[in-house]
Amino acid sequence: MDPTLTAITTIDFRMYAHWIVLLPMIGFLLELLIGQYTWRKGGMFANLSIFGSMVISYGCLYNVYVQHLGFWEYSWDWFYPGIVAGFTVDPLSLAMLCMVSFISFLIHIYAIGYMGHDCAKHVYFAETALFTGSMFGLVLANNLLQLFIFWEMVGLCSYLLIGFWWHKPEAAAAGKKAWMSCAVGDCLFLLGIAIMYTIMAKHGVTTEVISFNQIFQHLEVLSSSVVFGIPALTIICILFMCGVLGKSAGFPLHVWIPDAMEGPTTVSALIHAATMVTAGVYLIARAFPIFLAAPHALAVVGFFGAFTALYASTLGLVVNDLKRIFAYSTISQLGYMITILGCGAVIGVAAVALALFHLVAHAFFKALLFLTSGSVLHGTSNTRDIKEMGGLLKGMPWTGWTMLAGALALIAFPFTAGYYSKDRIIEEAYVYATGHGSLGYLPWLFLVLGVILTATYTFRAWYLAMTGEPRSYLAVHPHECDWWMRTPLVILAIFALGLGLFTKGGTLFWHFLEETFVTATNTVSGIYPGIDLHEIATLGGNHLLEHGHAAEISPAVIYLPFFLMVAGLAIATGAYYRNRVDMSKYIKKENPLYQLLWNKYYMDYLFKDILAEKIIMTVFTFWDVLDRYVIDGVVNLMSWITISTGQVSRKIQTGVVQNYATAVIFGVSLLVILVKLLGGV
Amino acid sequence: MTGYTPLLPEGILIGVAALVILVGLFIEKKKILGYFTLIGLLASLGLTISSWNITTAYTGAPFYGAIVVDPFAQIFNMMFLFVGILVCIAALDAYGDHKNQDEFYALMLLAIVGMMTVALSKDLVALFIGFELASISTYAMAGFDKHDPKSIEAAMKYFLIGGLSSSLMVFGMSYLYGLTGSTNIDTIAAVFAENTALIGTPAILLAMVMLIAGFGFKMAFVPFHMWAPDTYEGAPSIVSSLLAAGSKKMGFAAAFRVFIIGLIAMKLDWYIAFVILAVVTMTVGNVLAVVQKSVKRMLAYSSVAHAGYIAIVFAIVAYPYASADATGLAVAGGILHAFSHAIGKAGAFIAVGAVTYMLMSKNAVDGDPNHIDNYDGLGRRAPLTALLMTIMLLSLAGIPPTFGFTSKWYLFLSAIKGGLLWLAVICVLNSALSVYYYAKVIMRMYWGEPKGDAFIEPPMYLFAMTIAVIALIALFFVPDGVYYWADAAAHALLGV
Amino acid sequence: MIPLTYYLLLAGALFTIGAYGIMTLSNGIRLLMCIELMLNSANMNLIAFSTHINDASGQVFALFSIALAAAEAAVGFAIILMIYRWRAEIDIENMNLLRW
Amino acid sequence: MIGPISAIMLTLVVGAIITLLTNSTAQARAVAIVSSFIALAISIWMFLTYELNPVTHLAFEEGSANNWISSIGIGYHVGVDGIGLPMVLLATIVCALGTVYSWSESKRPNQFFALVLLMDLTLIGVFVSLDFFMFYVFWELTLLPMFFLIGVWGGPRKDYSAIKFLIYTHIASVIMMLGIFAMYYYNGINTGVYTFDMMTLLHSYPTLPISSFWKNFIFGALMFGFIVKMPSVPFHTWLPDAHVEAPTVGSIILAGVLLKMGGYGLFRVLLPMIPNASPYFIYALALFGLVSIIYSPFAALAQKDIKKLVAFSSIGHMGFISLGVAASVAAGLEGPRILAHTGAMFQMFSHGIITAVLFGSCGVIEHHTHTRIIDDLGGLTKKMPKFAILMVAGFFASLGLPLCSGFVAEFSILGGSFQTLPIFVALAAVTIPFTAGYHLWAVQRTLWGPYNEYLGDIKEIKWYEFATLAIWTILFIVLGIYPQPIFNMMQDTATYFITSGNILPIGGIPI
Repeated sequence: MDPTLTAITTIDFRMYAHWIVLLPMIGFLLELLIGQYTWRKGGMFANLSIFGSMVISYGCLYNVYVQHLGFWEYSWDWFYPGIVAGFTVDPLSLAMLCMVSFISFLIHIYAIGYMGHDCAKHVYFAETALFTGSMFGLVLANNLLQLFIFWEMVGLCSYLLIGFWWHKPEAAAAGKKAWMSCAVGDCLFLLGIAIMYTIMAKHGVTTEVISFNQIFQHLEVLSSSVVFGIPALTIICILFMCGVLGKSAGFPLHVWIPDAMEGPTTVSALIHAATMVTAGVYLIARAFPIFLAAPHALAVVGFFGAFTALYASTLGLVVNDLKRIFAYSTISQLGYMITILGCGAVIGVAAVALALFHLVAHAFFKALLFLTSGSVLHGTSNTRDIKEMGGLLKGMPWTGWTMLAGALALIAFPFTAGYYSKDRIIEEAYVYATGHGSLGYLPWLFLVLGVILTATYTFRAWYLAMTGEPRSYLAVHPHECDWWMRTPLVILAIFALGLGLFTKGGTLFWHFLEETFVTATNTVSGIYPGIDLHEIATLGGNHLLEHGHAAEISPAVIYLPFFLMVAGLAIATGAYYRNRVDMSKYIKKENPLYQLLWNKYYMDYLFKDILAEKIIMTVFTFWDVLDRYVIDGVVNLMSWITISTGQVSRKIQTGVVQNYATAVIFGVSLLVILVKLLGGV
Repeated sequence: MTGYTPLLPEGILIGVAALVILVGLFIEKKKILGYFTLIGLLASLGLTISSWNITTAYTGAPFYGAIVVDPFAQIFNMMFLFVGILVCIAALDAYGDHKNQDEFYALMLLAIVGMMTVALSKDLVALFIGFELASISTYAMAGFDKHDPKSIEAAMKYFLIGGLSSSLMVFGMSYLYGLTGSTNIDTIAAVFAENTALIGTPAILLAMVMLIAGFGFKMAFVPFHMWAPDTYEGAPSIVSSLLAAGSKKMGFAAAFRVFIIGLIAMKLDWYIAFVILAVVTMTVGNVLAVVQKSVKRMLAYSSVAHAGYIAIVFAIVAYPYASADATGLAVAGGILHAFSHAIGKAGAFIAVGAVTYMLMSKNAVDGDPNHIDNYDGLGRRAPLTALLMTIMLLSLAGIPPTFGFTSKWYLFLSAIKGGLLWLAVICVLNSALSVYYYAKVIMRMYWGEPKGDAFIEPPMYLFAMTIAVIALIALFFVPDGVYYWADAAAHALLGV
Repeated sequence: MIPLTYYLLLAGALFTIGAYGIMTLSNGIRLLMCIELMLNSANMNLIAFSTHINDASGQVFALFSIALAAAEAAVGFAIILMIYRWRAEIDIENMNLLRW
Repeated sequence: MIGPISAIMLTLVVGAIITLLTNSTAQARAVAIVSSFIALAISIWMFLTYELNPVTHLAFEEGSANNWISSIGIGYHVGVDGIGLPMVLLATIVCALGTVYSWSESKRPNQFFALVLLMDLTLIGVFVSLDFFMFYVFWELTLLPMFFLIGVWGGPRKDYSAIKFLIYTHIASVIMMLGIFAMYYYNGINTGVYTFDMMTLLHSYPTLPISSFWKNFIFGALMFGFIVKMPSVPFHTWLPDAHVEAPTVGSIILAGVLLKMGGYGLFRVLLPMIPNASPYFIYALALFGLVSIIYSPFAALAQKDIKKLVAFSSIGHMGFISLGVAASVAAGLEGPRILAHTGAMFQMFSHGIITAVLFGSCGVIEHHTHTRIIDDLGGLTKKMPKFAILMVAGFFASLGLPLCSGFVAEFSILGGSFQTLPIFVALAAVTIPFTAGYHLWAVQRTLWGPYNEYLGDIKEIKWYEFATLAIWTILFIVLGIYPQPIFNMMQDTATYFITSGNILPIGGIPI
C-alpha cells in the first residue's frame, strides 16, 4: 500500500474537527480583505478552504465508519462554568458534514462560473464561505448554545446573500422578511434554551450544562420538571419546534422562502435547498431523545410537518416562477422529513435515519434542480417565468437532461435516490398511523396526497420549460453554460439518480445512522454511555416498536405512493406535454380554488398587509403619540405650569410702593393669625 | 482678652471713614481714597480672622453687656468685610472717576460698621442702632447714581419699606421690653425661661411677628421681599451686591441672635412662622426668577430664594424632635450657606455691573443694560467675565466644584438630620428648579450669537470677581477651616 | 396716674394711623410723616413701659430711636428732593419703572 | 506616590487645561488625543495588572475615609473592582477613540476637546469613587460637559434639549442625594460614626435598625436616581432629545458611558443595600427593566430620525441590565443568579462599545449626507461600501447577533434570570423579533435599495471615522467570541456580591 496513503489512514481526523469550522472562517476573512486582488477577482480562498473542510469531514467519516474509532466529542469551557464550546463527531453530524461540504464545494465551483461577471464577487464568496463555516459549526455543535449561535450565523448569511443584489428593493425586502420570519422562531428557541439551562441547573448539573449528551443523561430527572404548570420538556420542545418552523420554513413561517429566490440562484441552491433550511430538521434529529421524552412533542412535530408537506405542494401547482416552484417543493420535502421525525414516537431512532437519508437525497436533487434552473436563467438572460420558456432542451441539453434527473429523483421515480428515501417515509408514517387511531392517519394521508401533487408540479415545470415551442424570444436561442457550471450539474445528477443504489437502497446509511444515540460517545474527560430510547420514550408516554414491523404492512400501502406518482406524472404529461387538456379552463380568475392557490392562501396578505402594515404600524404610531404627548407631555406640562405660574404671579409686583407696604402689613397680620392658630403645639 | 482691642476692626473702619470724608474735602484725585479704604478693610479683615475664636462679653461699663465678641459675630463680620472688599475693589472701576466717590467709600464703610455692630450686639438697643446705621447708609448708596431715575426709585422704595419695617421692629421691641423689662437678649431669654406664663400671650406673639417682619425685610422673606427686586435692579450693581450679600446677612445675624437666643423659649410659635416663610419664600423666589428677562432682577429673586433656604435653619432649630447635633449642624450650615451665597451673589452682581460698565463704555445700550439679550455671546465678547460669572452662577445653583454646593450639602444634610424630610424635599426640588434660570444665563453667554465685537474687560471688576471665584473653589476643596469656625459660632449661639 | 393701658392704646392707635397712611397716601412727604408717626408710637410705648417698670433703658432706647429717626428723615428728604428734581412732583404712586 | 487612578485623573485635568489654551484644531486635537490615550494606556495597564485585595475586595485603592473633609466624614477614597475597572476601561476607550473620531472638529476646537476630556474625567470619577460625597460630586459634574457639548455644538433644538437634560437628571440626582443623607444619618446615630465612606455605609447598612418608612425612602430615592440615569421608561424622555441634538461624539459618550452610571449605581450602591430592602423594589426594578425592553422597539420603529431610533435602542438594552440585576438578587440557585448578574455587568461594557459604533454610524451618515431622516437615505452602499460593512456589523451586534458581545450578555441575562423571573424573561424574549425588526428596517432603508440621487455625490467614509468604528467593531466581535478576560473579572465580583447573601423571597419556578 502506498506509504503516504497509509500515513493518511493513520491520521485521526476527529481531532481536527474544529478546523472544519475554522477553515471557512479564515477563508471568509481572506476573501473579504484581499479576495478581490486574487485569482478571478475572488473565490479562490473560499473554494480552497471548503475543500479543506471537505477533506477533514471525509477523513472523520473514514475514521468512524471504516476504522470504527468510535464517536468523539470534545469541548472547551467558554465564558461561564458549564457553558462550553464543543464539537461532536457521530453518525448524525458526519452525515450532515459530508453532505454539506460536498454540495457546498460543488456549488462554489459552479459559482465561479455563475457569478463570473459580478463585480462584488469577493463579497459573495466571503459570505458563502462564512455561511458554510457556520453550517459546519451548527452541525458539529455539541451543545444547544453553540448550535443556536451558528443557527443565527447562517441566518445572517442567508439575510446577506438574499439581499446580495442590495440595489434591488425586493431583494432587500426579501432578506428582511427572511430574517423576521426566522427571528419569530429563534427568540422562542432561545427561550427554550434558557429554560433548558435553568432546569438543568436546578437538577445540579454544573458541567456542560446544555450539551446534548449531558441532557440525554438527565432526561429521567428532567422529565419531572414543570414550567408554568406544563411539563418543562414539552414546553422546551414546542419552543424548539417554533425555531424549526422558522428555519426549515414550516407552516406558518414558511412565507420567506419564495421571496428568498431574489438572491443569486447559487444561494438558493446552497442555502434554501441543500443546507440551511435543513438545519431545523437536523435540530430535531439532534435533540430527538428530548422530543421523545417530552409528552405530545413529537405528535406536534408530525402534524405540522405533514400539513406543511401537503400545503406547500398545492402551492407549487400554480406558480409560474421556475425557482419558486422548486422553493415550494423544498418546503414540502422538508415537511416530509419533519413528519417522519414526528413518527419517531413509534419507530424510534429509525426515524432519525430515515429523515437524514431523505435530507441528504433531497439535498442532492434539489441542489441539482436549482443549479439547473440557475443555468436556465443564466442562459436565457434571467427569464424566470416558465410561461416564457419552452423548448430549451434543444438549446441547453446538459441543463435539460440533468434537470430531468433531478425531477425524477424529486418525484421518487423508482431506483432514484428519492424513491428509496421518500417511500420508506410514507410507509413509516402508515406504521405510525396504525398506532394512533383515526387521527393518526392524517400525516400519512397528507404525505400520499403530496406525492401526486409533487409529481404533477415538478413535471409541469419541466415540460413547460424544456419541451414544446419557445414562448418568448429570449427562449429561442438559449446558450448552454460553461464547464465550471456543467461539471457540478453532472456530478449532482449522478448522485441524485444513484445515491440509493450506492447505499444499497439506503440500508448502509440507515444502519450507520441508527447507532447514533444508542452508542457510547467518548470525550476527553470520560465517556457518555449510550441511552436506551425505549426507556426514554416511556417518559414521554410513547412506546417504540421493535424492528421488522414493515412486514405487517399490506403491499397495497407500500406500492400506493408509486402508483400515485405515476398518476401525477400522467396528469402532468397529459396537460403540459401532450396538451390533451386545456388548462386555461381551470387557470382563470373565476376559479375560486385557483384564486386561493394563486394568493398562497392569503398568508402573505395576512402577514404583510394585515399584521405588518395595518396592526403593527398602527401600534407604532400610537406608541409614538404615547411617547411624545403623554410621557414627555407630562414633563413639558410641569415646566409649562411653572413658567405660566411665574408669568401670572409676577404681576403682583406692581411697582407701586404703597402696595408693597400693604403686603408687609397684611403679611404681619396674617402671620399673627397663623401663629395664633397653629403655633404653640 | 480684655479691653477694646477685639473691637479694633470696627474702630479702624470708623476711623477710615472719618478720614476719607475729611481728606475728600481737600483733594481732587480721590481714587487714592479707594485704595485707602481697601487697606482699612483688609486690616480689619485680618484682625477679625486672626481673632476668630475669642469670646469677650462686655459686662459692666460702658456697654452694659450690649456688645459681645464671639465666633458668631466674627464669622459674620468676616462675611461683611469680605463683601466690602469685593465691592470696594469693584468701586475702583465703577466710581474711579466719580467726583463724590469719597462719600461712597465712607457710606460703604459705615454701612459695614453698622452690619458688624448688629452681629456683635446682644442688646436690642445696640442691635437697633446698628440696624439703622446700616440701613441709612445703604439708603443713600442705593440712590448714588442720582441721574438715573431707576436708582432714585430704588432708593425711594428701599427707604419707605425700610422705614416701615424698622418702625415695626421698634414697636415689637418695645413690647418685648415692656413685657420682659429688659432689652438684653440674655435677660429676655432668662425671663422667658422662668416666667413661662408669658409664652404665647397675644402681645408677645405680636411682638415676635413684628420682629420677624422687621428682620424679614432685610432678609427679604416673602411677603416682606417686594422692595428687594426693585431695589436690587434699580440700585447701582455694586450697591446691590452690598445689599444682597451684606445687609441681607445682617438680617440673618440679627434674627439668629434674637430668636435662637432671646425667644428660644417660644420656638414652637416661631417654628410655624419660619416654616411657612421658608417654603413660601424659596418657592416664590424661584418661580418668579424663572420668568425674569433682566439678569439683575433674576439675581434679586434668586437671593430671595436663597433667603428661603437659609430660613430652614430656624425651622430645624425649633423642630421639637431635632437632636442637638442636628441643630448645631443646621446653624453651621446656615452660616456656611450665608457665606457662600454672600460671595457668589456679590460676585454675580459685580459681574452684572461689569457687563453694564462694558456696554456703557461702548455706549451700545438700547434700553435696559441688564437685559438678558445683552449677554448673548458674552463668552466670546468678554471671555473672562463670562467664565467667572458662570462659575459664580454654578455656585449659586449648588453645582460642584464650588462652595455653594458644599454649603447646600451641609444645609440639606442638617434638614435630614433634623428629621424634616418634607422640608428637605421641597428645598432640593426648589434648588433643582433654580438651576433652570442660572443655566439660561450661561446658555445665552456661551451659545448666543454675539451682538458686536469684543469688549475691553475692566481690570478691577475682573480682580474682584477673580477673588470671589478663587474663594468659592478653594472653599469647595478645603471647607474644613470655615466649617469649624461656623461650628464654633453655632455653639456660641446655641450655648451648648 | 394714668394706667399703662391708655398709653398703649394711644400708641397702638397712632401706629395704626401711620400704617393706614402708608397704605393709602401717595405724597412723599406724607408718607415720611406716617413713618415718623409709627416710630414715635413705638417710642411712646418704650417710655410708657420704662416708667411703668421704672427702668431707664427704655428711655435710652427712645432717645436713640428719636435721633435715628431724625437721621432717617434727613436721608428721606434727600431722596424725595431727588425725586422732585427728576419729575417735578413727589407723587410716588406714578413711579413704577421697576416692577414685575 | 500617586496611584494609577489619580494618575488618570491628573492626566485628564492637565490635558483639559492645556487643550483649553490651544488655539487651533490641530493643536487641540493633538493634546486631547495624547492625554486621552495616556489615560487609556494607564487603564489598560490597570486591567493587565489587576489584582483584588482579598479583604476589601478592591484594587488600586487610594486614600481612605474621612481624610478630606473630616468635619462630616468625607474622604478622598478611590478604588476599583470587577465592575469598576471595566467601566473605567470603557470610559477611556470610548473617549480616547472619540477624540480621534472628532478629528476634523473646527468649531471652537479647544473648548470641544477640553470638554471631551472633562467628560472622560468626570465619568471615571464616578466609577472609581468610594465616597458618597465624591461619587455625588462627580455624578453632578458629568452634567456640565455634556450640557455644554449639547448646547454649543448641538442641533436646532439644542436649548430645549440641553436644559431638559440638565434639569431632568439633576432632579433625579438631588432626590438621590437625600437618600444618601438619610443613609449617612441613620448609620451615624446607630453606629456613632458619621461618615460618607461608601464601603463603611454599605457594609453596615443591611444591619441597621431603620423604620420601614426610611428604609423604603432611602432605597427608593437611590433607585430613582439610578433608573432616571439609565434611563428606564417612563423616565427616559430626556434621552432621545439629548441624543438627537448632541454632536456625534457627545452622543457616543452619552450612550456609551454616561448611561452606564445608572447601571453602575445599581451594582455598586443598590446591591449591598438589598438585604434591607422591601422585595417590592426588586419587582419594581425588574418591571422597569421589562417595560423598557418592551417599550423601546415599538417607540424606535416610529422614529423618522435614525439617531433617535438608535437612542431608543439603548433604552431597551439598558432595560436588560435592571432585569438581570433584579433577577440575580432573588432567591434561587447561585449558578444562574451569578450568570444573570455577570451578564448584566457585561451588558454594560458590551452596550457601551456597540452603541458607540451605532452613534458613530449615525454621525458618519449625518456628516456625509447632511441628513439623518431615514426616508431621505437609501442605497448608501453604492457610495460608501466600507462604511456599509461597519454599519451592518454594528446594527447586527445591537440586535443581539451571536459572536458579538451583546449576545453573550443577553443570553447570560435571559438564561440566568429565568429561574427567578420566568414570566419577565419570557416576555423579554418575545420582543426580540421587534428589536430585530427596527434594526433591519433602518439598515434596509439606509444602506440597501436604489441610491437616492438627491443626496448628490457623497464621499467614502473618512479614515479616522473608519479607524475608530473599525476598532470598536473588532472589539465587540472579539469580546463576543472570547469574552473571558472581562467576563471572568466581572464574574468574580458578581460571585462576591451574590454569595455575600442578598437573598430575597421572591419569584422562582416550581421544580
